[in-house]
Amino acid sequence: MIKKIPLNKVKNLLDDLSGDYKVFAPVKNGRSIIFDEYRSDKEVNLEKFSVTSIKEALFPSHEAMIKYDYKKDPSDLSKTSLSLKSEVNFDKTVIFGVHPCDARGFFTFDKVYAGNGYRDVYYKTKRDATAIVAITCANPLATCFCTTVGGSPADSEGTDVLLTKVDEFYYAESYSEKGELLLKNSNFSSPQGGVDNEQVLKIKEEAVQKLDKNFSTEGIENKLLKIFSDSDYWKNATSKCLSCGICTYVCPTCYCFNITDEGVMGRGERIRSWDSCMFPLFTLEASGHNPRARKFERYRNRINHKFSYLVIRNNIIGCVGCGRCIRHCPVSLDIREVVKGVID
Amino acid sequence: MDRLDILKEKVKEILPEVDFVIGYSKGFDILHPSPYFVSEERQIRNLIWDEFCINNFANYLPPPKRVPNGLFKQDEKIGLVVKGCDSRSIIQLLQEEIIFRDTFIILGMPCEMKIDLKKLREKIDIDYIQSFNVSGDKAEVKTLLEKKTINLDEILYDKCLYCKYPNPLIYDYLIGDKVNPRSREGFYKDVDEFEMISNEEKISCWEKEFDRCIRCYACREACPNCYCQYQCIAQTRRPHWISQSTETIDKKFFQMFRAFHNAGRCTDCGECDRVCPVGIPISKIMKKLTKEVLRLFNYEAGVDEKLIPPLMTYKREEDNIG
Amino acid sequence: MSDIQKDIQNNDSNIKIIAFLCNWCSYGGADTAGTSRLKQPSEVRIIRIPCTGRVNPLFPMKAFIDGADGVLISGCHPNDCHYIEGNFYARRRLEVLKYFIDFMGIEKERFDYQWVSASEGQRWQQLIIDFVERIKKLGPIGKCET
Amino acid sequence: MRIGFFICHCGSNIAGTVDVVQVAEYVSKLPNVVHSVHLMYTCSQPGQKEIVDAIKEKRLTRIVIAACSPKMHEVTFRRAIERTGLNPYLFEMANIREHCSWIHDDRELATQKAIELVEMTIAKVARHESLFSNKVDVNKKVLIIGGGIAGIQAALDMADGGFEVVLVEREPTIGGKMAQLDNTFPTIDCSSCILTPKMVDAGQHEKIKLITYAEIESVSGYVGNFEVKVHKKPPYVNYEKCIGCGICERKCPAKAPNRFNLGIGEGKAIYIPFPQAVPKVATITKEHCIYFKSLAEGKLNRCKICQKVCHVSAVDFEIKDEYINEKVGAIITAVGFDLFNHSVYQEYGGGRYPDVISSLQYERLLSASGPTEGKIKRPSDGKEPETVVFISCVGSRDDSVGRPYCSGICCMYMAKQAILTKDHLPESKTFIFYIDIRAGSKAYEEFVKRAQVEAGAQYIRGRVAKIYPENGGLIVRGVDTLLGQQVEVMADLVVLANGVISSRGSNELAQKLRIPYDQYGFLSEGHPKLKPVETNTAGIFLAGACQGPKDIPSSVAQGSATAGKVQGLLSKDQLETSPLVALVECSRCIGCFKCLKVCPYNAIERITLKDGSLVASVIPTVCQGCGLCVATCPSASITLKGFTDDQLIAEVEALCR
Repeated sequence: MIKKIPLNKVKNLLDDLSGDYKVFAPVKNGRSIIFDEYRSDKEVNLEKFSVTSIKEALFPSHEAMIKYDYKKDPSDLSKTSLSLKSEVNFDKTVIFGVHPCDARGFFTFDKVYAGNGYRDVYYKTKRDATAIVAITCANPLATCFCTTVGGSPADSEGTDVLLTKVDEFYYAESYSEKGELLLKNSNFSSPQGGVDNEQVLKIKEEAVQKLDKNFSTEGIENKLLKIFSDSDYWKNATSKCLSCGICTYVCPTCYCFNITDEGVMGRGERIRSWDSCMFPLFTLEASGHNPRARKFERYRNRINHKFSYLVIRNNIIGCVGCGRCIRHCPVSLDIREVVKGVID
Repeated sequence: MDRLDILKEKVKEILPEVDFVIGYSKGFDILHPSPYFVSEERQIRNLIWDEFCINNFANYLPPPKRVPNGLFKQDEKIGLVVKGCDSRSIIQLLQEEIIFRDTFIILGMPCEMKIDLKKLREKIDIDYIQSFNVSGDKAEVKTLLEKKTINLDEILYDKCLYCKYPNPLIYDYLIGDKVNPRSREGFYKDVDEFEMISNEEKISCWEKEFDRCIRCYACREACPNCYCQYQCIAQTRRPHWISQSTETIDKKFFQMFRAFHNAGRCTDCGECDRVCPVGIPISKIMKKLTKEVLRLFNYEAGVDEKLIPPLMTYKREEDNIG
Repeated sequence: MSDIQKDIQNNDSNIKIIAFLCNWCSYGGADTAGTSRLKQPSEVRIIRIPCTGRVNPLFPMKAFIDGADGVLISGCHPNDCHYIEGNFYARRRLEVLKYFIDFMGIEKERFDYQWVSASEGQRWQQLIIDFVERIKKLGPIGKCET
Repeated sequence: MRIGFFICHCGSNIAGTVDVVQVAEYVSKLPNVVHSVHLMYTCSQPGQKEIVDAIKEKRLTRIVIAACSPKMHEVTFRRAIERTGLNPYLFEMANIREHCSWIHDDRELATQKAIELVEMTIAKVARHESLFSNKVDVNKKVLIIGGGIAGIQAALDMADGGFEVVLVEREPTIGGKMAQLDNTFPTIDCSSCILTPKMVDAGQHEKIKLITYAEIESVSGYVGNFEVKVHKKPPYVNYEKCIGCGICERKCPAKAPNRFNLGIGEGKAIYIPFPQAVPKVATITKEHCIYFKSLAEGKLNRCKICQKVCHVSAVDFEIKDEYINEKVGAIITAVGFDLFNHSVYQEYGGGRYPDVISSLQYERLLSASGPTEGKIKRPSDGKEPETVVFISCVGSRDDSVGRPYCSGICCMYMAKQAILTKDHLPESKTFIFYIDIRAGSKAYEEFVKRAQVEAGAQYIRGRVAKIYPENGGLIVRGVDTLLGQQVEVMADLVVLANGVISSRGSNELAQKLRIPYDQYGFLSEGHPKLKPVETNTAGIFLAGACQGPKDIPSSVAQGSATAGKVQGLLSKDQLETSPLVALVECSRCIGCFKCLKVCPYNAIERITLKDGSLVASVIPTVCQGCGLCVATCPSASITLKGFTDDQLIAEVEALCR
């Protein structure tokens, strides 16, 4: 199905949708644009690149897995019963205005949390209830490299609706039933009288042209394994890294988490919160031993995880080329340079 | 000879003495120079020096006593490019005996100014930057989409606009001529103004700011004074100071105690603020503390190596505590 | 009815105040007030600590974050510290803290530190009456909710 | 974890205000609590037995007792718990009496507060760990500060018990105020006759090291191991050589006020305080000495007559300040008192009338070894007075001069002085203006009667409004409140009963010793009833009037009492140190050593771990448990046992829940 919507009706659309769905969109927060739950008093910005990725919608920075409560048996004080409550979120959700690379990010999550092996109920439930509306990325940034890792700025894979901006309209193409349902909203009109499929195609092609292929991912998983023990390479490549968690937290595919119990006096929550393999605590063992105590080991793991382990195990590159980790890195550490160095 | 050429020559001169020298090289665009570790002579030509070279390399100085993070080996000797503001961080760390003077060589860079990308972004869409040229007190900025002339004073870091110490206070070699300091008058203007607003406004302001914090700890990792590394109480489970949740209140509490750990130690280098991916004005919090420390103890951190940080000492009769 | 009794009776608010008291002076001062049956409003909860120097400024911060409406720290008078100089360090830290929390949206009036010796039961009583009144005027602490 | 909770009724002290049944009921629902009961008196024998039995029967591993202040009975309960074999530190008290039931009237609010205080304590106790003491060697020497009767008594008792004593006295001689007295109440026995033998004993005892004309410079260390620096002021006479012959004093041309006689009569720049002084040595007062005065003025007058006449070459103008370091295991503070300075009383002449004198000056007039050789001569003209008026409560029981307390001894010494006046001058008349007569001790009331009946002292109840000179005498105008009329007495001599105040410099000393003092400057005992001679600082004790006004019998009793306490302390070879000390978790220490820099006791050292990293470590026997290092450590790598971060956080969280 193909429809169109004038730019000035997008807000109406979002207000409509937020009646039926939980809507996530890139909203302005302070000076930054982040993905957050949409409310009509929030300013949506579909032009810029958001700092955070949309993974927050399906993989919140923290979520309660269970609520626990210890209760005493009044007849025998030494007996205690434990009540556990687990709430899984079934809210119908629309993620609106993502870049195609972000939408692809969930493929990695799907493999890990909703694949053939383990099924993570918290993620999977939300994923199934979610529709994604992406926007063709007409002006990629200097840090973008989606085409290098198999994506495209006009990629429709993983989206339910793809919007492409042409003059004062977004042209909307649906790619699934969920998408078609969304396009039934009255703010969309049928494309007659001005639809120019050619024009949309041209915009998409131009966007692709704007991006260089930085390196070839052919056989990269084995190249990485081969260079694994070349500590000097990794040390040199990562000496400026600060071990902060920005790259992993803004990354649309990083899915690691930490589990902690947060409670007072026998009552509380078991939460999971984002964790970052860049933190030394990430692999610290109870004995005090840390297999990845040094930052080059941690960074090496991050690269290997994305470009080797996931490829070997799940046949997917765990990087969508959104470039956030480069853009927001405090020391402008460039993942492309590091991977290129491996290939060379 | 311009400062960069002198620097390159000096790096070449000291390179045999050290394992490497930390300077700046080009990053993914002209606005984002990146720390550059020079260990071979051929790398020297990649060094750059411009109004975007901002990182505080004091952060890379090794804590030689305990190195769980394994940044450097204890026996490594390094050289590093140090601006006036960065030199205060080094003095602070020396004062705390966290680093030792004989393990590094300071190439002191007198510094005219640095451009605050957050301010620049308000003026022009820097995602598509093409060129940036300074002439006099203005800058010609060109992006893919537009071209603008911007007054430099509008886009400098606050710390540069009121820079009292543009020349390093401690160095082994001074690279080029010293530059004139600016007046400190007005440095605390934003803090003063914030103090005047109502408490409700303060609460709602911080609530909005910390709402978007992603708890990535970049502020901490970029801070030269935050050297607790993985013992930071933000993540330790015992003592359980703080929940691992990303509720706004927890994120605010984290920043409050990180700030307070820096009371009397912070040199207003602004790295925490700069690195924050979601633009939380952390330096305003830090400036509040430096302002109070100045008022109460007449003390500026990182200026005199011989002094004791004010919260590590006391007077029987305090001058400004009644 | 005396003013003190009136203050105590007017006690319907839901204010929570946490006081950290040094074991050697102020905790004893509060004991002295109790032994002398010096009536006080009931909002204050006392946590015993060895010395005001033990007070990591994070404790009052944490108390406010957790929802305390007021925090009071009290120890030996300057020069009288049981541990020589703990209260001198505390004085500096807590003074900075007072202005800092105000900046972060916790009115500085919600926080106080005072010196009360073990013999100053009456002083303790008056301090509590005044502090509780002050906090009641401010009302419950402004919550920072997401 | 199995927590047992016991709440105390304390008769009606707690249960009268707090619903203890409701608290016990509530607490039984808290996590880990397996036993929750209320008891009438937890501290009593049956109460303790119930606790002990419950620990055994219910296999309790943590104990919380909600009762009085832990300062009252923490030790009692620890001992009881220890008897069961449970570690005594797995225990915590909730103070619901002093901090709750006694200060509130509203039962509901007090009960709610008690519940919260108990919850807080339960949260804390759950994070307790078993703690064990360390042992530290004891230095078996005692320092006694102050050589008055209390100090002398303590010194002799200690020395007789076989312990080494260092006795430090600020004046050139020991003896204190008692040495200045003529006779003592209520027996009218000669003060010096009973004191000087003790002074001589103290001076000659082989176990007592006497350091006079010296003050305490600094004190460090802790019970069992104090290090004291004594500042010996230069007397310009070598005390070792001086034989106390007194020829220097006789020949000295420089007149000076007589200090021992409180300015009555003349003294010399070089002087021996009094004939029975111990040590009997001469001392030069620099400010009156002709040589030193001329030296200060830049002139050259080499008087030095004393040096020339001294047979033993003891006079030495080159003596400098000397600092003596002593290591002791305990310290007894017996620094005595001073008299209230009556010059603030303008109505009594503000010190302007020579014949209005202080009681202690009068003692010197009465004393056979005083300036008048025991003849009562009034200072203005040396005439024997016919009418002597005594005024009580000068600087006592008077809020207007900040002295609301009773000095305790004045009523008695006024009676004594009235009796002695009659003895010396049988024709004289004495009047005593008083507020109340306080004579509450053995044979005291009878003694006052004796003054009234035998000595004919006329007691007038009322305050004196004004004293003014007239016709060479003094008119004392006051009111007799019993008769309700004005009275005027023409007096030849007025003696003021100056109140007792804390000894000058005693507060500075208290700061050095880290012991508290009250608002009047008297040093504070550990507990007004149960620890009258201990202080809150382990190893430091109080004797005599430095703790509050006291007469001689009480001061002597306290001197002996401290000696008993200290002997008990020093009879052990090793002391158990408190386990409530700091501990560095070395695997977490980041090696910033901020802790080391702030530690007041130098209790933190640097140690090297196996991996070569340098970290901080606490010396547990030196640590006093103040927790300053814990609050300073940025990475929370130091814990203070018994007051860990986790425990305090748990308390805060429990309260804020």
